[in-house]
Amino acid sequence: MSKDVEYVVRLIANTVFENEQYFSELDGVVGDGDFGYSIARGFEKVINEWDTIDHSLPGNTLKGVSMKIVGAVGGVSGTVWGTAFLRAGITLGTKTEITQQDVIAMFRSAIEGIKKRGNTDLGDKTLLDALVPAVDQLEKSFNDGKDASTALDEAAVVCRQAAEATRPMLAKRGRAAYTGERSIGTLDAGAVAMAVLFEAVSKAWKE
Amino acid sequence: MSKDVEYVVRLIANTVFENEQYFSELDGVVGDGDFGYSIARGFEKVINEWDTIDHSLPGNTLKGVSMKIVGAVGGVSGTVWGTAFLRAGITLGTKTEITQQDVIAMFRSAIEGIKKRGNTDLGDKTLLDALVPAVDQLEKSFNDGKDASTALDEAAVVCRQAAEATRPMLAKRGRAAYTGERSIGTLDAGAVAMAVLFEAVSKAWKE
Amino acid sequence: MKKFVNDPKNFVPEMLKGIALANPKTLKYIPEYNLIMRADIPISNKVSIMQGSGSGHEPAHVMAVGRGMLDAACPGNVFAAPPADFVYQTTKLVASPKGVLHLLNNYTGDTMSFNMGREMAEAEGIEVRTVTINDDVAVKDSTWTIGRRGVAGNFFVMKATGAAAERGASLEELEALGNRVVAVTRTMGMALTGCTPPAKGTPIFTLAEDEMEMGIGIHGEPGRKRVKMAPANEIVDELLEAVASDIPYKAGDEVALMINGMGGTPISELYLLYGYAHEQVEKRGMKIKRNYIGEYCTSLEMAGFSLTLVKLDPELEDLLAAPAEIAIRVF
Amino acid sequence: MKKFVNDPKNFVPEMLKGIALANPKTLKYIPEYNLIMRADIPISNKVSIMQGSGSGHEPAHVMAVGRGMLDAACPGNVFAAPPADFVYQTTKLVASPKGVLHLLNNYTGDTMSFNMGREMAEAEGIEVRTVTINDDVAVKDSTWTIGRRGVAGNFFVMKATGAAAERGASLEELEALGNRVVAVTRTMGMALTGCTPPAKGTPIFTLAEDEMEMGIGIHGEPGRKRVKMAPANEIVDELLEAVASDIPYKAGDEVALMINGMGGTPISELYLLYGYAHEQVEKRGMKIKRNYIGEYCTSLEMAGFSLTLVKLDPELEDLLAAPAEIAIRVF
Ligand SMILES: Nc1ncnc2c1ncn2[C@@H]1O[C@H](COP(=O)(O)OP(=O)(O)O)[C@@H](O)[C@H]1O
Ligand SMILES: Nc1ncnc2c1ncn2[C@@H]1O[C@H](COP(=O)(O)OP(=O)(O)O)[C@@H](O)[C@H]1O
Ligand SMILES: [Mg+2]
Ligand SMILES: [Mg+2]
Ligand SMILES: [Mg+2]
Ligand SMILES: [Mg+2]
Repeated sequence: MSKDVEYVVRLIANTVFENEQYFSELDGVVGDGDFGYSIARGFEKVINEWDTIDHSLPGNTLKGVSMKIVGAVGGVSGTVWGTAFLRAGITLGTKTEITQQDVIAMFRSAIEGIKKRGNTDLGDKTLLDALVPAVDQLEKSFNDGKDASTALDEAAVVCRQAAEATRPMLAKRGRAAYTGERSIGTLDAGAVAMAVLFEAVSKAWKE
Repeated sequence: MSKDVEYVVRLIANTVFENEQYFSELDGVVGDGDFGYSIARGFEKVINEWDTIDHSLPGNTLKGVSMKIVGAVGGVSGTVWGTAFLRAGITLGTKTEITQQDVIAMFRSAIEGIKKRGNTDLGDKTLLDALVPAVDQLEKSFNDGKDASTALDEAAVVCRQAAEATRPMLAKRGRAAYTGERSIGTLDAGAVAMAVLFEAVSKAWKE
Repeated sequence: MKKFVNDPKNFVPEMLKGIALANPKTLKYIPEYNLIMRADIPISNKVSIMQGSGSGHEPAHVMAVGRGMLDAACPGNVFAAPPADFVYQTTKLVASPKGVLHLLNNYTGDTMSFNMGREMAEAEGIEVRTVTINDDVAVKDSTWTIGRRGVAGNFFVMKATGAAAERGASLEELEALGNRVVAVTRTMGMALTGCTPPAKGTPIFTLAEDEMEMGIGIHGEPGRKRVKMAPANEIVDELLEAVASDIPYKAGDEVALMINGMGGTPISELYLLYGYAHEQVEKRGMKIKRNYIGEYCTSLEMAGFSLTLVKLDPELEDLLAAPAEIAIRVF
Repeated sequence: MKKFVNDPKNFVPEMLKGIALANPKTLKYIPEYNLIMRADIPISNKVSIMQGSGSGHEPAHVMAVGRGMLDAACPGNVFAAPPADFVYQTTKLVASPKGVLHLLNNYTGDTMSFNMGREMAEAEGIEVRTVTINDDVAVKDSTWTIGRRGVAGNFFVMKATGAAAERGASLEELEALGNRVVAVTRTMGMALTGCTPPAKGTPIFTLAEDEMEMGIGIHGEPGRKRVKMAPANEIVDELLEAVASDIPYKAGDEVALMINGMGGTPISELYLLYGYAHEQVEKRGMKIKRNYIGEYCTSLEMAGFSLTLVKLDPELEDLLAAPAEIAIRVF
C-alpha cells in the first residue's frame, strides 16, 4: 500500500516539475510569480531525500513528505501543502490499507488544516476553490459506486471547471490579494495546480 | 567694432543652442554624449550674463566670454573653447578695428592655445582637424583678395569637408579616444560643430 | 534576464556565502537552514531578535545581522517566505534564556511560516514573541485582507529593538517597543520599472516608458494606480501626502525621514528626492531629527523609491542613533 | 527616460541640495560653484584634499566629503568635468597653510580643468599637488592616449590620504601616499546595460538582451569587447584575471577586494559576486584583509560591476580602517 502512496506522491512531484514555469507564470499575473518555483523546490526535496523518510507505514510516508515540504518551501505554499500532507498522514494513522472512505477522510482533514493554517475558506480565490468541489465530486462518485478510475476522471473534470471558475473571483488571500479588483479576471494559480494534478492522477490511473 | 564681435558671439551662441541635441548625439556615438549640452551651457552663461562683461574693447569682450565659458563648462570643451576665446582676446589686445589680418592672427593664436591646453595636434580627430583647414582656406581666400562673404563661404565649405574627413580617423583625444578602433567611421563632434558654426557665420554674413 | 547569477536556484545561498566570507569574524552562515546569524549568540542575558522574509529585499534582512541589530535572519527564496522549518530551526539556534523576538513583515506567507515555526519552537519550551510590521499606507486596511504590508519601515523596528536588546530590555519590553515603533512609522513606495526574480527569468510586471506605479509593494504587487510619469517633486508630494496624512503626523512633531531606493535607482536621484522631501516635511512644521537616504529594503533591481516618516521621541531617537555592526558598511 | 528628475539642467544642484540638507551640521553646499565642502575647513594644520569629476558616479565624490576623507568635492555636470573656474574657486575656499591636494581621475577633461584651475590657484600663491588616479586595466596604456582611466579605485586614494591628512601628514607626504596607493590599485569593470544622463534623455549605449560589455568605463565608454552573457562566476574569473595579472599581484600578498556596483545592480548580486571572487582571490594565494561590497563609483543606473584589488601594507591597511564621517552611512 505504501507503494500506492509512493506512486501518487511521485506522480504529483513529476507533474509539479513539468508545470513549474506554467504555475509561476499564473502566479505572476496578479501574484508574485513564485508559486511554481516554490512548490517545485518542495517536491524536489521530497524526491531527493526520499530515502531519508520513514516509509514503515503509508501514514508515515505522508508525514515525512510534509516535513520535507515544510523544510524547503516557505509561506503559503509550504505551510498549506505541508499542513495538507501532515493532516492526511495523521488521518491515515497506522492503517496499511487505504479504502475509498480513507481517501475522502484524508482529503477532508487536509482541507480543514488548510482552512485553519491559511485563515481562509471557500470563495477567497485559493486552491480550496478547486480542491473542495473536486473532493465533493470524488465522494459523490464513490458513493455512486463508480470505480476509482471513473471517479477520478469525474473529479478532475469538476476540478478543472472549478479552477476556471476562480476567474471572476476577487483574491482575498496570498499576495494576489493586494491587487484588489485587478485580480478579477485572472485564474488562481493554486486552483489551476489542483486541476492539473487531478488530471494527471486520473490519466495515470487509466494506464 | 565691439558690435561686430557681439554679433558673431551671439550668432555662435544661437547656433550652439539650436544644435545642442545634435552635437550631443554626435558625441554619444563614441564619446560620452555631453558635448552639445556642455557647450550650450557655456554660451548660455555668456548670453545671460552678457551685461556683466567688460565691453570697453572688443578684446575685453572676448576675454570676458572666455571667463564665462570657463566658469560654466568643464573639461575639454570648457578649457578648449575658453582658451580659444582668451587667446583671441589677448591677440586683439587694445585694437578697436579688426582687419582681415587680425582675424587670421586671432584664429592662429586660438589654435596654438588649443594645441597646448589639449596636448594635441592635427590628426588626433578633434575640432582642430576642421578648424585648421578652414582657417588655412580663410587666409588663402583673403590673400586671393576675396571679399569677406566669399572668403567665409569658401572656408565653410572646406571646414565641412574637413569635418567629414574626420570619419576615417582614429580618436586620440577626449573620451572618444577610449573607443580605439571603434572611433573609426564616426564623425568627430567638435569638428562637425566647427563646420556648423562656419556655415552659420558665412550664411549670416550674406544677409 | 540580465543578472549576475550562476544557477538561479542557488541565487540566495551564493549571496549568503558572500555575506559570510565578507564577515568571517562576526557572522555565521548555516547553509542547511539558509540562515545568517551572529557568531557570538545566543548571549544568555540578551533577548535574541530574528527576522525572516523573502529574499530580494537586501540589505533587509540578511545584511542587517550584527551587534545592535538582528541576531539572525532566515530568508526564503526571492520574494518567498522562509520555510516554517527554517523559522523553527533559526529560533532554536538563537534561543536565549531571555527569549526570542520574531520580527515579521505583514504578509500572508511570512505570517504562516512564522506562526508554524513559532508553534514548533514553543512546543519545545522556547519563549517567543512576535512584532508584525505593517507600515505601508498604500494598501488600505480591509476586513478580508491580512492588512497593510510591511516595507522599508522595518528598518526602524530592527534598529530600535536591536539597540534596546543590547541594553538588556526584556522580551515583553522589546515586544512593546517594536509595536510602538510600528505605530509611529508609515511608508509609501512607487516604481518606475519592474524587476525580475532570478528563478522566474522574466519581469514580474512591466511599465510603459511613460508610466509609473504609485503605491507599489516590494514584491511588485500592484499599488494604488498606474499613472503617467511626473516630475520628481510631484511624486514626492503625492507620497508625502499619503504618508503624512495617515497617522496623521502634525506640525511640531520630531521625525525621521527615509528615502529608500528600490534597488535600481541611483543614489544621486535619491538625494535629489530627499532634498525636496526635506523641505516639504519641514514646511509641514515637522522637525527632521534623523534622515536615511539609500537602500534599506529593496525589490531586486526595481527602479523606484519609498518615503518613510517615523515620529520620534527622545528614547526612540537615542535607540536609532546607537551604534550597530552590520554587514552593510561603507569602509 | 525613467528618472527622478525635475529640470534635467538642475539635476546636479538639486542632488547637492539634498546632500546639504541631510548633513546640516557637517557639510556646506556652495551653489555658486556647485561644490560640497566640510563646514569646518580650512583647518590651519591640516592639508585640504579635494576631488572633482563629472557627476553621475555617486557616492563618488560629493558623498565622500567629511572628516577623514575629502574636504571638498567640485563636481561637474553628469559625466562632464567641473569647470576650471570651479576647480580654482574650490581650491581657494579650502586652501590651508599646509596646502591643497588635488585628487584627479585620469581623463582628458578632468585633467584639463584641474590643470587650468591649479594654474589659476598657484598664481595666487596657493600650494597645490595633484595625484592622478588611473586604476582601470581595461584600457591598455598607449603612446597617444592620456592613459588608463580612474575608476572605483579612487575610493582607496580618498580614504588613505584623507586619514593621513587627519593625522597631520604634509602635502608632499600625501602626494607620495596617493601615488603609492595608485601604484598598488587595479580595477576592471563590465556592464549589462547602458545608462541615461538626465540632460541627454536617451541611453548612451545599449546592449542586446544577451550581450554584455567587458572593460566598460564609468561614462559608458566602450570597453575591451562585447560578448554574450555568461554566468556570474565566469565574469568574475575574467575580471579577476585581468586585474590580478596586471601589477601582478602574487601569492602571499595581503589585499583589499572591492566589488563595486555600477548603480543598477542590486546588492544581493554584488554579494553573490563577492563570494566567488573571495574564493578565487584566496585560491591565488592572496590573503583578503579588507573587503568592500556596495556602490563606491557608479555610472548612474547602469547595471554592472567592477572588481578592484589593492595590495596592502600595514600602514595602508590602518589608514583604510580609520574612521571617517561622510554623507553615506547606514544609520
Ligand atoms: N491563505 C491562504 N490559504 C490557502 N491557500 C492560499 C492562501 N493564500 C494563497 N493561497 C493559495 O496559494 C497560491 C499562491 O501560492 P504562493 O505563490 O506560494 O504564495 P504567495 O501568495 O505567498 O506568493 C494561490 O494561488 C492560492 O491558491
Ligand atoms: N585634447 C583635446 N584638445 C582639443 N580638443 C579636443 C580634445 N579632446 C577632444 N577634443 C574635442 O572636443 C570634443 C569633445 O568635447 P566634450 O564632449 O566636451 O569632451 P569630452 O571628450 O571630455 O567629453 C571632441 O569631439 C573633439 O573635437
Ligand atoms: Mg506567489
Ligand atoms: Mg563628450
Ligand atoms: Mg510568494
Ligand atoms: Mg543601486
